[in-house]
Amino acid sequence: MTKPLLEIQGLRKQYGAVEVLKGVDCTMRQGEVIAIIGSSGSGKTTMLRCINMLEEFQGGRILIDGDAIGYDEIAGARRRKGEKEIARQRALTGMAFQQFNLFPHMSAAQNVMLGLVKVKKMGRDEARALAEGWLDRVGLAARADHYPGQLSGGQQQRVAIARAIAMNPRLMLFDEVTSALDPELVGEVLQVIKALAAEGMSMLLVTHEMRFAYEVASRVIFMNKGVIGEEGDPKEMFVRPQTERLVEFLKSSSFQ
Amino acid sequence: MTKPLLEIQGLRKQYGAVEVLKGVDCTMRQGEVIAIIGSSGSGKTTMLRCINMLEEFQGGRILIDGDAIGYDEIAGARRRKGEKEIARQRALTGMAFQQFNLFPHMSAAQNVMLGLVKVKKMGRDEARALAEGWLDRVGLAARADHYPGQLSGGQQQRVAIARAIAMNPRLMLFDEVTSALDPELVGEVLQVIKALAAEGMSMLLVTHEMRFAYEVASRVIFMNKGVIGEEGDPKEMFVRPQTERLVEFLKSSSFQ
Amino acid sequence: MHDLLTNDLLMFANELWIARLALLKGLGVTVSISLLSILAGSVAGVGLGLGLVYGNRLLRLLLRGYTDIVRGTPVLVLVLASYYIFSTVGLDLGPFQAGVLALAVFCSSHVGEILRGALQALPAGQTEAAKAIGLTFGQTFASVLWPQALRQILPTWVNTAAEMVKASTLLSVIGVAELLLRTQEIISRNFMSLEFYFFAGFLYFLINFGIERLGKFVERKTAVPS
Amino acid sequence: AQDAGSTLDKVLARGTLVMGTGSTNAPWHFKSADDTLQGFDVDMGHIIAKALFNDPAKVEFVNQSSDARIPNITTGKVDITCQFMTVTGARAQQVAFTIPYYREGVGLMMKADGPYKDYAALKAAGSKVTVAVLQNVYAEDLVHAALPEAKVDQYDAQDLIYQALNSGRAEAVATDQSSIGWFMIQNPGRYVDAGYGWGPQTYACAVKRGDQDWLNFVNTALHEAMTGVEFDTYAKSFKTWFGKDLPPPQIGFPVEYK
Amino acid sequence: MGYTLNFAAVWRSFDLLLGGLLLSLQLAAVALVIGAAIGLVLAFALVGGSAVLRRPAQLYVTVIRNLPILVLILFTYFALPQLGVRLDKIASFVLTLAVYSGAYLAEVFRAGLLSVPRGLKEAGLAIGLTPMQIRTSIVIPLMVRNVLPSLSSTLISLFKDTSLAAAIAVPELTFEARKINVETFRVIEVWMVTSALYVATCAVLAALMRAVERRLALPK
Ligand SMILES: Nc1ncnc2c1ncn2[C@@H]1O[C@H](COP(=O)(O)OP(=O)(O)OP(=O)(O)O)[C@@H](O)[C@H]1O
Ligand SMILES: Nc1ncnc2c1ncn2[C@@H]1O[C@H](COP(=O)(O)OP(=O)(O)OP(=O)(O)O)[C@@H](O)[C@H]1O
Ligand SMILES: [Mg+2]
Ligand SMILES: [Mg+2]
Repeated sequence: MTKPLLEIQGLRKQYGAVEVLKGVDCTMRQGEVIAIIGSSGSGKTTMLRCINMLEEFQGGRILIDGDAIGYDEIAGARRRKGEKEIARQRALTGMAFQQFNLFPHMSAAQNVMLGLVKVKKMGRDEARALAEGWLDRVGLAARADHYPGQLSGGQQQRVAIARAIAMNPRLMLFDEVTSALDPELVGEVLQVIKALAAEGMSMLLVTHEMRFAYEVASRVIFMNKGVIGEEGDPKEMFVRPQTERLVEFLKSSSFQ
Repeated sequence: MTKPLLEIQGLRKQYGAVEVLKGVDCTMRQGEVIAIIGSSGSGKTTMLRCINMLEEFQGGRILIDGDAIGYDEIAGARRRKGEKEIARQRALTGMAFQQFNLFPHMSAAQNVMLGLVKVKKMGRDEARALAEGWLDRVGLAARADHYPGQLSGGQQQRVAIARAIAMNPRLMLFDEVTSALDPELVGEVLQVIKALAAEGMSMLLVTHEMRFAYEVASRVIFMNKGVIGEEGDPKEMFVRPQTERLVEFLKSSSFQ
Repeated sequence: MHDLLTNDLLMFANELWIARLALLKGLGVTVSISLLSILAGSVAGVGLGLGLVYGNRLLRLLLRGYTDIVRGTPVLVLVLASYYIFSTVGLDLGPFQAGVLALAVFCSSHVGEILRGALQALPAGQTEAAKAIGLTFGQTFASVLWPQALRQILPTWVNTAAEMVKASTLLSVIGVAELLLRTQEIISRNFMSLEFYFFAGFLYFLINFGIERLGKFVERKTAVPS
Repeated sequence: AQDAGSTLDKVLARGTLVMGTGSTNAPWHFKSADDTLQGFDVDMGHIIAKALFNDPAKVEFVNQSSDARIPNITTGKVDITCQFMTVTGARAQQVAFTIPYYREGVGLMMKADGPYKDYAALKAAGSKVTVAVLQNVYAEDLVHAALPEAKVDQYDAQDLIYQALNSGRAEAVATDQSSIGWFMIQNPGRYVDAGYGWGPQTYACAVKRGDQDWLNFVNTALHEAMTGVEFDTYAKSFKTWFGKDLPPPQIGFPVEYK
Repeated sequence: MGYTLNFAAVWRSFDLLLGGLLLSLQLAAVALVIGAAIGLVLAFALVGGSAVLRRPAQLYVTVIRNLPILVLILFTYFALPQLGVRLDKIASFVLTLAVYSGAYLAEVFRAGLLSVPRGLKEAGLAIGLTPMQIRTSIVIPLMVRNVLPSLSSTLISLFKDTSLAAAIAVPELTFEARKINVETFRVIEVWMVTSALYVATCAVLAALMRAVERRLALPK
């Protein structure tokens, strides 16, 4: 077996006194597409944000390609890595947010180029060409010079995905990327994600769209109160859930 | 036949050069519940706002209990009534808005009391008792002293309804009162409206919830491009729409 | 060296003691100028703000011109203008009255702008909801718009108040015996400029710091729970 | 002048004289430790009040900055201004000057322990010397008349030019000899006069133009203070503020017509 | 009441006033650029998490904003030399106005920083930008757009504060006006012309700021 792409070992995270992740273990291979489902507040977003070091975490380890994210362990003591090193590690993963978070003062192309120029130190022309290529891939070639304020929610989200993918991450993280969208715009975004999955991009996606998870994921993780409640093949899990919590959750969701 | 509660005759309204209402005629009896449906921009909100004189209108008449709203006609010339008189007439109708529009610096009870004290010149104690009664009716007895910022969207909307109803209006106007609410909060507000309908309150309600219109309305008006496209019994209309526009509209709506 | 320092301090303490009544009177005048001009300026400013938002075109244009001219003029110039220009038309204001008038005019233009901003920032839905339950415009303003605008303008209004205290120093130019002029009078007797200027600065700081604290307190008191 | 009446009649009817002066320049007009206005200008006010009402106390002082001296007369805020006002032709076109009551000259003052001991040393130092003066259009020329190469820094208050000297920003101050004299009396031993005076100028009170009655009255009052019945009052004041005894006016043929 | 306006004396010295205005503008430009840098650093300290930076920044803002600027001017000019720092008139006024405006601009910028959504900073982190890169590429450009309206009025009142440089004989507009007053005593006329110059300059400044605002407005 090859080295796993992502390894999470005993991940613990608390906000003040409240423990939100209570020891999460998970291993992911290159090319896998994992959907994370679970009720509100179960810790899905938090888990993604820890992988990207947008949140500090208090216990456990996260490894990407065997490389420990965020913290060094020296003689049993944890020390946060330097800002520069953390920035480099963040670029290993790409992240798409529920709220798009496009930079409103930059055109679509500039949004995509920013990381290429500042982090990858690419020349502006090269970066521009790459950005246009990616915008084309998400169906927005004609909108490269539009500003976020001039784009619909679905278009904005596709630019955000292009911005993340253009950095050539080892792993893409999607956090409910369609839930701020009007229903008629959801489809175009899911289409883009499906195409990426088909090309073998490794992805971790938090979603409330059960049908989408069912179709696109190679594995599903059900988060429940800060731990992984159940995981497995979607074809299996959605049809024959093993735990009572998952039965309940699937009942309340729109899948059935 | 008794005198109608509301009579609209040839109502015309334009914004600048754009005609938004192009001659609306409608008669409503005491105790009726009329649902207004129609696609976006068809003039539903505008019609409600004219009835409440939140908008000036350029042609036609609106009568409540035979009393002309907003304008006097003297020898063929229209003259806007005085502010005092218009304020009095506005109090004949109650209005609930999409965006609640609670006064953020007043508690729930104070929101309800304001009109009672200032318009109805009620004593504070009497007004407070009445307000608490109405808050109780919408299920918020325990929240009388909460401020809008401390209430959920559904709770705020129920306070807003209580505030309008407490004025004892002849007619209630509801403008998409649930469309700014999270799905799980919609039910509690519709519940309140249903109860009011059951008690015989006359109501005009603009809604996108077709199932709700179907269940609660005694009559449905389908607005189309500034005129009434079709009207009738919901049991009839939804099942056997007469015009092509309505067929199309119902197809795109979630009802079917 | 050390002795020299204590000696200087003793001399300053002595002069301060001699000057205590004059300073106290100056402080009193500064406080009364500030209070009067803030009060009058705020009342006028509220009217101005109302006119800027709800007035008809002509009134809005006039008030806009007034506001922009007043805000573009250094206060010193307003003070001098108020003192002299009225006497050329035969209205003889004393320096105190003329000074307070100038500061009040200055204050009104600021309060007017602040209030205009706050009123325009209120959602239109607030006015509509008030109209819908049958309130007249006056009632809507008094019960719905004003209380909300007031909370919003409070921090900026406190800043303006502190500005007025600082601007009151300019009345010394037309001979109002406020704190700065009193200080200068003392300095012209004992020539201890640094010491007395800084003492005056300290007093001004205390007044303004007090105003700032008071503002924070009122802000907390009137905060709406959320 | 019959219709409006002379200021003289108005003042007499009012029962007090309203005089404009400052409050921050010793020894001309400044506050005593017990906060009463005093100084040579102030005494001129008392002298005129005595002439008007036989009561030197019947004068009300209006505090005004130097800028305000002429406007306060032309706009009628004061009956008269006595505030070390230098007589010039330009000013005389706007207000009417009374007869003079003092002749001023400019002097130079330095720190006693400073690098320069007298006028000759200052002049020899050339452009190494910075001189602090009161703000004035003529200030630069005035200093250069005595010290042609010196640098000139202007300030808008008397205390500031002393401050400049003390803090080492200037090596000398150039200002009225009366002010230097007063300052040196107040701070014995710390400063020296360079021993050079120049730039004569005349101080007079000013009233509104076109009111001859009033001007005549004030002139008479001042004249009699300097040469006649009120001489003792004037001389006492002179001694207090300038430290010099005045010789009494010569008796006999009036000195004015010699 | 009998006072006739006569502007002849003012027009004779008009170029003096214009020279003063020019110096006022130069003083304001230099001081406000430095002040903006101070304000920016303070603003980041004020919104940042670390109390070690926040406390001193708060102290700075509170003390400076509550002192009359005249006192600060006198302090830099007269007291600093006694402590061994000797600046000439113009430099010490520019320094004072920079320090003073730093406190005001810090507050303006702080509000602007708070209005930049956190999600945008996180999006920057997520593509691997360092915190400093996020500040320069994302936070500051957005903050500047947010603060432009209030920045405009702050800059105008700071510009008017250059009139206080007259106290230490910096020959800016007010100083020149007072100089002409001493010469001609045409006080009313001089102040009328001077205030017209100030009002016009402020109007031009405001118009410039509005142009910048339009220029930087985001396409919708
Ligand atoms: N900044 C924070 N401070 C304190 N608690 C927080 C914070 N962010 C999240 N939490 C809490 O952590 C828990 C997990 O939150 P998280 O956002 O990971 O849930 P989620 O599974 O993504 O839910 P959802 O489906 O609603 O997005 C919740 O109880 C939430 O209230
Ligand atoms: N203040 C206004 N100025 C100009 N046009 C307006 C204004 N308000 C509404 N309109 C226009 O009037 C038309 C009718 O608007 P109205 O809000 O009544 O539609 P509606 O049927 O309520 O639609 P929706 O379902 O979207 O609420 C629309 O074309 C709208 O763009
Ligand atoms: Mg989440
Ligand atoms: Mg509508």
